[in-house]
Amino acid sequence: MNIGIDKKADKTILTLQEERIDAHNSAELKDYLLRLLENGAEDVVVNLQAVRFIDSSGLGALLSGYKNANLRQRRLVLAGLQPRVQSMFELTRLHRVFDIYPNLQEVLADDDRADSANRSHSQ
Amino acid sequence: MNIGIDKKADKTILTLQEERIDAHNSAELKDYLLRLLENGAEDVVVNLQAVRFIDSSGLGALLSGYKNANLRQRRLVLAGLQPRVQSMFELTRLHRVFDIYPNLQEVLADDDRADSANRSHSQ
Amino acid sequence: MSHTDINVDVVVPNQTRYLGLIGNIAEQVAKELDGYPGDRDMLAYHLNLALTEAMVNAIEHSAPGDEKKTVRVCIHLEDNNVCIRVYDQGQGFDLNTVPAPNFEELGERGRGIFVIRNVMDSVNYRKTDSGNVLEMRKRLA
Amino acid sequence: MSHTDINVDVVVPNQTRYLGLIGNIAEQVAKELDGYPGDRDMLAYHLNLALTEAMVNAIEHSAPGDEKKTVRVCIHLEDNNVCIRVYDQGQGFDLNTVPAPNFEELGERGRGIFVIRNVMDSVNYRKTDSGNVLEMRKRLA
Ligand SMILES: Nc1ncnc2c1ncn2[C@@H]1O[C@H](COP(=O)(O)OP(=O)(O)O)[C@@H](O)[C@H]1O
Ligand SMILES: Nc1ncnc2c1ncn2[C@@H]1O[C@H](COP(=O)(O)OP(=O)(O)O)[C@@H](O)[C@H]1O
Repeated sequence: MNIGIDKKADKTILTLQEERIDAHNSAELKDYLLRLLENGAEDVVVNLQAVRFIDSSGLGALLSGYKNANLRQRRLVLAGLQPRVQSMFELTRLHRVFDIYPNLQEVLADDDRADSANRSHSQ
Repeated sequence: MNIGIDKKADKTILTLQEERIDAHNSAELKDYLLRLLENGAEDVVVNLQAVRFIDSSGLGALLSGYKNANLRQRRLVLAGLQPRVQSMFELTRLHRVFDIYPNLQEVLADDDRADSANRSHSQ
Repeated sequence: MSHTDINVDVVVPNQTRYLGLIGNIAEQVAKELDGYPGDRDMLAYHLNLALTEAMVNAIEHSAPGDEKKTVRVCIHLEDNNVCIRVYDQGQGFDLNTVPAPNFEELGERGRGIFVIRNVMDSVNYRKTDSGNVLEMRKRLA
Repeated sequence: MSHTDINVDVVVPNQTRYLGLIGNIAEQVAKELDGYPGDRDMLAYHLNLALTEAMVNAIEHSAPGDEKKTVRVCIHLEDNNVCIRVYDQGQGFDLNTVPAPNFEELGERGRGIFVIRNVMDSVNYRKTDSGNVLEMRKRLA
């Protein structure tokens, strides 16, 4: 499985460079996420922009990463879902579970807003 | 069949907006070329840049246009062949028959060269 | 035989690496539906999805690890109907006792049949001479 | 059964509008050849091409205009071999008497069989119980 990894601010950004996330590569994705969190990664953003297709085992792999991040008081959020991929999250109600951002810019912008909210709070 | 038509200098440029030229649309291409030449078109450039696949009936349609242009003392040239399409012309030796340009720019540049050659000749 | 009548029958080794091939073939078939009134891209996704989910189950429940085993998939498209069949050589199961997923519990599995039921109009599972078959139908008009 | 062993069997109405579907399916199958040492993109094109040329002939010589007629195409891929079969319900012909094209004459037709012979390793045509079949093979290693 082809995964690009990048650090921005206090986040690890994973870009899945696969057209399909299905039972052929979802176990690998799940393991990758768990190892990343084990090795003390910060908050994780999974960029799904290149993904045209996801099946229920792909959702399961992301859910596994999400639960593991929560256990460690970290966040795992999603960005860049194509409409067909988004529809899978809605069908399985998982869009209520994950924080889903339209794209990476929005994740980072949201962060800035949260930061400045924190700052004005601490004043 | 989706064909873009454009005039540049003294040429009619046809851009075939189809991934495949095969027996399903080659008769239409052939008719289109014949009608164009009948209606007094100038030299014709067929831009094949979007074409990923051509079969022997597609070659036949282009050849029909080529022969008809010759009868009328006009030129029909090809531009922008993808490698797989180019290989079909080589296999059937038709690369020796057609004038084939890498892209539209080259067709028009060639024209300029011919023009300036003509000018220096007439001086 | 009606105007559109396409039959595709594919046999591959029972390995997940062929999921993409089967899914892509389904999407190619969906592209032929010139007259389809709905969102053709979404239809293509749904056929791809139903096939993928069913094929994963067939691989898991057939004979794990046995490289000699195969999975057979059929796609039959008519003007107003598509029927997809996925065969398995396993013990079989009772489709009607598969529970809907519990949306409050974040389990990692158990959404396959639910997804299939949602994107197709009817689903049934039965024994045949050539193994068990999950048969999924969708009306197109 | 070897590691890669894929069988695809497709039946479509005998209309040229399905050439693209059949060709695309062949290209999808070619993509599965992970271990192919040559240019995989060119191999995909060659299978697409051989199938297209053969299917056009099958459509032309079967029963022109009869919408009820179908064309059947099989693609069988093994580790080191691909075999493509295209069936027709026509009168048949003698493959060995088809002349090579005359490269000096700019005829618009008569290049189909030549193209097939060039991109595949062996070609034969014979009668079977299910009609005539043009069988084309290519070694992959
Ligand atoms: N082809 C099959 N053969 C045997 N059992 C099956 C088959 N397909 C599905 N099942 C059963 O149905 C259950 C639900 O399947 P599914 O909704 O796809 O979720 P999952 O496979 O993730 O558990 C499976 O756990 C299995 O017990
Ligand atoms: N399936 C077929 N049934 C009958 N005749 C065929 C078939 N395929 C090819 N032929 C014969 O072989 C000839 C050469 O075919 P081909 O090289 O494809 O060129 P074209 O079809 O352009 O004439 C055809 O003209 C036809 O007579």
